[in-house]
Amino acid sequence: MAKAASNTEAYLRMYTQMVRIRTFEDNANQLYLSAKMPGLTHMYSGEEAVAVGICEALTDEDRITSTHRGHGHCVAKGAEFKAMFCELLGKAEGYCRGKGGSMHIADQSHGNLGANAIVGGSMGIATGSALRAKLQGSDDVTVCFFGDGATAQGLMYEVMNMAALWKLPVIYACENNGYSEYTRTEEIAAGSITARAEAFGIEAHQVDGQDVLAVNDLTRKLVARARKGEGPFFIELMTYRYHGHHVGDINREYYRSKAEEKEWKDNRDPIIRFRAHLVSEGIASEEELDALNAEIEKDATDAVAYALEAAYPDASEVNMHVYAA
Amino acid sequence: MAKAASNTEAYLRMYTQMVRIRTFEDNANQLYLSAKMPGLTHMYSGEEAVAVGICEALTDEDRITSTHRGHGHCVAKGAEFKAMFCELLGKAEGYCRGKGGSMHIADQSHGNLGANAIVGGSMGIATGSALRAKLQGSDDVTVCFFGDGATAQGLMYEVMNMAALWKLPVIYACENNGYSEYTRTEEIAAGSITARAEAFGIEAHQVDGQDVLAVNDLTRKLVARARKGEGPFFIELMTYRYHGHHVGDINREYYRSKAEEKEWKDNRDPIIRFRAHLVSEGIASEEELDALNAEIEKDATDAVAYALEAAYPDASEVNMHVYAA
Amino acid sequence: MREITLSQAVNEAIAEEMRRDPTVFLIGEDVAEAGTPFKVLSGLVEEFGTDRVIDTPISEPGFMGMAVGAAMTGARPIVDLMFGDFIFLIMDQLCNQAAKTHYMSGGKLTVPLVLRTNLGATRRSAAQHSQSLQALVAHIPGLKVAMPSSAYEAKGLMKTAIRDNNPVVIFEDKLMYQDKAPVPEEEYLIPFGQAHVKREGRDITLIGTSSMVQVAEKAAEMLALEGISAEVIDPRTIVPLDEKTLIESVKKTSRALVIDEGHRSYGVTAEIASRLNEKAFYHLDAPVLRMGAMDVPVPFSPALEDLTVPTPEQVAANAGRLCAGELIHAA
Amino acid sequence: MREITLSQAVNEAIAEEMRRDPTVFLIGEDVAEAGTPFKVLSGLVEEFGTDRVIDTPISEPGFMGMAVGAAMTGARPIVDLMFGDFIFLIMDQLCNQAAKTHYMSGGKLTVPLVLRTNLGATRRSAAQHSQSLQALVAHIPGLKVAMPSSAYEAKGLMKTAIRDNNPVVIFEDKLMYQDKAPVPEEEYLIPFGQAHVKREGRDITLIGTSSMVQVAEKAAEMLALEGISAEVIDPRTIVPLDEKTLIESVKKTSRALVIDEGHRSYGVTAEIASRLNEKAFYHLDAPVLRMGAMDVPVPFSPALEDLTVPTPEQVAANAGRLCAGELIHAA
Ligand SMILES: Cc1ncc(C[n+]2csc(CCOP(=O)(O)OP(=O)(O)O)c2C)c(N)n1
Ligand SMILES: Cc1ncc(C[n+]2csc(CCOP(=O)(O)OP(=O)(O)O)c2C)c(N)n1
Ligand SMILES: [Mg+2]
Ligand SMILES: [Mg+2]
Repeated sequence: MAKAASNTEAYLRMYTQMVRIRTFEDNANQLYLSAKMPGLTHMYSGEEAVAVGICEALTDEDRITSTHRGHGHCVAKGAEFKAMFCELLGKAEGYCRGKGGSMHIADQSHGNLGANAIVGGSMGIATGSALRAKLQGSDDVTVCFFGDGATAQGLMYEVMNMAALWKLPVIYACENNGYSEYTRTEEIAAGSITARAEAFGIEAHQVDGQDVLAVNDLTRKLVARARKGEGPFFIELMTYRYHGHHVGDINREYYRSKAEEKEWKDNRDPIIRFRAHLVSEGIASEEELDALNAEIEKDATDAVAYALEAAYPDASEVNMHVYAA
Repeated sequence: MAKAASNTEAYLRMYTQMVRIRTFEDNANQLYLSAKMPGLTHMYSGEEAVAVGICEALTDEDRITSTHRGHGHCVAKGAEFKAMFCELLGKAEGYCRGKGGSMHIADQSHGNLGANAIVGGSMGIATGSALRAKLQGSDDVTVCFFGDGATAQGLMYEVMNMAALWKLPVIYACENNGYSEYTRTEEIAAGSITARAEAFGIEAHQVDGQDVLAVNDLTRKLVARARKGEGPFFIELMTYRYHGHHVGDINREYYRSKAEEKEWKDNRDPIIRFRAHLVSEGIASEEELDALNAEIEKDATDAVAYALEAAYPDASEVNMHVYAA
Repeated sequence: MREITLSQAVNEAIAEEMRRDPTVFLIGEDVAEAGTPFKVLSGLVEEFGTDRVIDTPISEPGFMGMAVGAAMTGARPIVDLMFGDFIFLIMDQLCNQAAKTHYMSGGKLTVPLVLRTNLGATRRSAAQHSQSLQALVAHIPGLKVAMPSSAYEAKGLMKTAIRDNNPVVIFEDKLMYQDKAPVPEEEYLIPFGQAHVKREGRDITLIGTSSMVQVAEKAAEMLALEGISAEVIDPRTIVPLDEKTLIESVKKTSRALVIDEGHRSYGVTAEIASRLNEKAFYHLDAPVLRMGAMDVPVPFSPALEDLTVPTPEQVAANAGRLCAGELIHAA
Repeated sequence: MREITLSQAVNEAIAEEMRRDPTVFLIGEDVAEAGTPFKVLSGLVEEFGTDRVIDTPISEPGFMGMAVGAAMTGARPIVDLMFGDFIFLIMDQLCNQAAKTHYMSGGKLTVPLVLRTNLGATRRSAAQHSQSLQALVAHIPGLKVAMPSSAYEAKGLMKTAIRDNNPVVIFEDKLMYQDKAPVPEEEYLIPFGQAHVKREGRDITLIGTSSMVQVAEKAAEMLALEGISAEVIDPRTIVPLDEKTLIESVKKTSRALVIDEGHRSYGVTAEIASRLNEKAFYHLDAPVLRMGAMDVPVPFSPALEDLTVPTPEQVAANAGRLCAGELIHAA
């Protein structure tokens, strides 16, 4: 069971998805730097193994809730570049017709219930999706992504309590990237994050968030158990964001050193590590992977070009969708 | 140190205060039953050792925050019957000029920052009082009273986190009386309540809330340590409310049995237990204690009579105190 | 026609809709065996079981958020919020999440949920259990807001709310739970955005919401004795608001008094009065007056609390002065 | 006179008051070293230390509640709420606790605190980071609400707020942080409840709040070119509201247009318009019109977002039509 994904196809898909996220973010950042992006956006680069390791353990029926740093989750759950870039640029062909933007991107077709600009704001939504699954006897699982900073929101403890009491099929995935905005996690989180979940009787795990296989193995096991009614579960994924808090956070040495960033990028990069594994295990050659990368790069370039040319929503859409029919 | 209160005077004061609470509540209930009380009120009877054991470890400089079930805290922190009954009857001589009533009674002169009708609503206030103490270099301690039901409010985890991070002189006192309204604690609290505090790095204790000496001993130790900057602390006090959730909750066998109530009243009553201890230790005779009880009873009867005759606030007060000058 | 209480009406509406649609469920504190402190939901857990009548811990933001997630994924939750005052606790989930999801997703996600809660003072419950906070939610696009004024409206609006594909907030008057009114045995729904002319009149239009409809009706009776013919209108939903009916009435009577139990300033009456002023200005013989709860936290003392809410006497007095052409400013 | 930005003005006001009164402290997310994401508080931690400029976890209800407790026991906290939209998270602590404590305690406890936050759309921040929620807090008795329209007001109102013995909510326009205005070197305070006539005029009164004051001023310039003389008034605080100045102006001009960046329905403009209608009715030549943000969640797309907020052109057009005697209904 735990080995179900250890085959060439699954591994290559995980590699592909990680590279797709990195490539998406590089292009999004470029759009910002060239002043083509409305507003600000939060880069997921560095954290790819978390979203991919988890989402590859899910089906389209399974739901996720995402965060302000949500492009990675969106790609990992199956979204296409074109509709994503259109959304980031506020175009009508975006996943949300340009109305949501980066911080609210949702992709219902793949079970992504949406990014959220309220830190912790989706914890209730994810738990409620799991409650619905239980009530309706459906065996889908919901994963709630959130950051270390979001553990300071009281809502999390309220919904963990109910999830535990009612054995809901939800997995709380805490992406601990060491910072919330410009503050180190130690300064904002007392005690132990996993112990907090355990205190509610929730089985909690800590895992290396830069190791896509470790993340995926653990998640597949927990998802299978959650489907059988053994949930909820909690995972703390130790990871790192390469960029600033958002694309505009350039001079950040006052809160974290260049040396620290270099250490993570050089020695713990999830893509470099997994690529080395694929090559050393003979699953793919350097050339094959380069070709894959190039294909993804082209896909992104095309999508960006398409999105830049795409139309904005018509003015008449401004007061459409306030209420559902 | 832990023995500082183990003298006749302190013991008799604790006994007196417990009897005063019980007597206050009996009279308040009587006012309700005779239709002289506006609205509903929540009886503290059965939980006296909690409020008294804790408040006897505090000075007037120390602050408490109280709950909807707040008469016990109010009496224990030093309030007078007259102004309390006046408040419960909405009279101008009440602690809050009749504007607060039972659920908002406050007694600033003794450091009672007030009852609160929002379950968990005072957790921030208590923690903020402790923050103020720390910032101003004052050595007072704040005790936050709340019920087992209130542990479901996310606010608690938010403020415990900050209290732990900043080592604030606050003691969280969870009065676990087995029920929140008409629901048993097991049905609404997953895992362990003390473990939740511990997960934030907060030292937590569970204590028999029907044993006033145990409560007082523990609290005195923790208060002394909190004054030295070793806080925060968490105490779970196992206790029981004798009445319904509020005075109107009469037929309650659908959620708890008469046998269970009888068991607590007959075998675990904090006043009966402590009285037996006082007599067996030779601290007071039955006669002396009876005399004390009678005095308290008279005090209450007088206060009720006074309050019933007292004047309502003048109509002109209705829009006074909306804003402070 | 049989008469039932407002409490029974709500109970019936929910039971009928739960029978009709298996995706409807109830969630809140002490909703199951206890049937809420007001006993409005008594009996439902016996029929529908604890899977569909769910007792929660005291975690209002938590279960409100969960309702949003359940609604987004195919269920129709009815959230029971024990006191309207607790709406402050769930504003983020209600206003940042539920209200905006359909729009932010470009119309792809829907959040069909009902938040039922209450309003109303003079119950000696003091400042944190007596507020009438409808103005706050009415200000947030994406929410609909219903304010039933009797058992009849309570049933019909609740059924419509449950079938609506948007988040709907229903405020019941907690003082009215035991009040009876004729309610048909047959099924009926009351469409949103359709005001009800409770009483026809010529001289002045009294527009009341929820608890204030009764107050307006009593005032109209008093005014009739003085020879003043008052029209009484209940908007029934304040979002959407049936402007048309209100405006037509005011064009006919030339005078209006709007009454709502929320605080007067920055409250519901301001919006209604403003729309009447904007759209019936040239028909008005006098300024549109507003009455609401005093701008004070609700005091506990009975001697003070009763002063804070408009009474039929005060409404009649103000209406009388308006009709007499006195330029008055209702306090 | 020297010119400084609104951001610097707020910073100066807080620094001056922190020097003057050791019980004043700042609390919020990333207020210390980062000086907030908008950099408004830069430098304060260097002067006052981390004891008085306190970085919190992302726990808005928590630190808001703590500010209430600190205020009740002798401190004067300034709470920094990063985006006005997060006010939904702290409504309970703000409205059920801070606002009511003085009243509920019969005047014995006071809660002197300042909540500084912001408003304003068109920053491409989408529906949860763009709201202007002043109407909600203005409805709650016990709170005061200030809405500075320039660096000058931002400084003077902030200093008054810090010295006030009540909870005060200040909404800064986040689009205006870099806008400069003349600000005296000498100390000054701006009293609450005192509107400012920014521009005198005869034909129509334009009442704008915060961001909409500039919009009204620009509209007034456009109107001047058409020969219409517009008076522009900034109420500066909406609670307390300087009715007198507004009413006097309207009695003079006979026409008014009220503009606020909150959603139009059940918003701030409804209250102001209602009071003008009530108290200046017989002086009005036309209905008081209102303009606000559209009643839609703020869309992300620039193509849509810019449509949601009133512009000087729209204000001028509506004012022009009002003056021309056209019966219009501003959307
Ligand atoms: C309720 C709320 N408070 C504050 C913010 C501002 N904010 C946006 S992201 C962020 C930090 C979040 O940190 P974390 O949860 O660790 O996620 P990360 O950005 O590290 O992925 C903050 C404070 C917000 N969006 N919502
Ligand atoms: C926020 C909020 N939710 C619900 C209520 C209604 N309510 C009042 S007391 C109570 C139960 C509280 O239980 P607990 O904290 O255990 O205190 P106890 O009554 O047992 O002393 C509830 C649900 C409330 N007052 N405030
Ligand atoms: Mg983080
Ligand atoms: Mg309890």
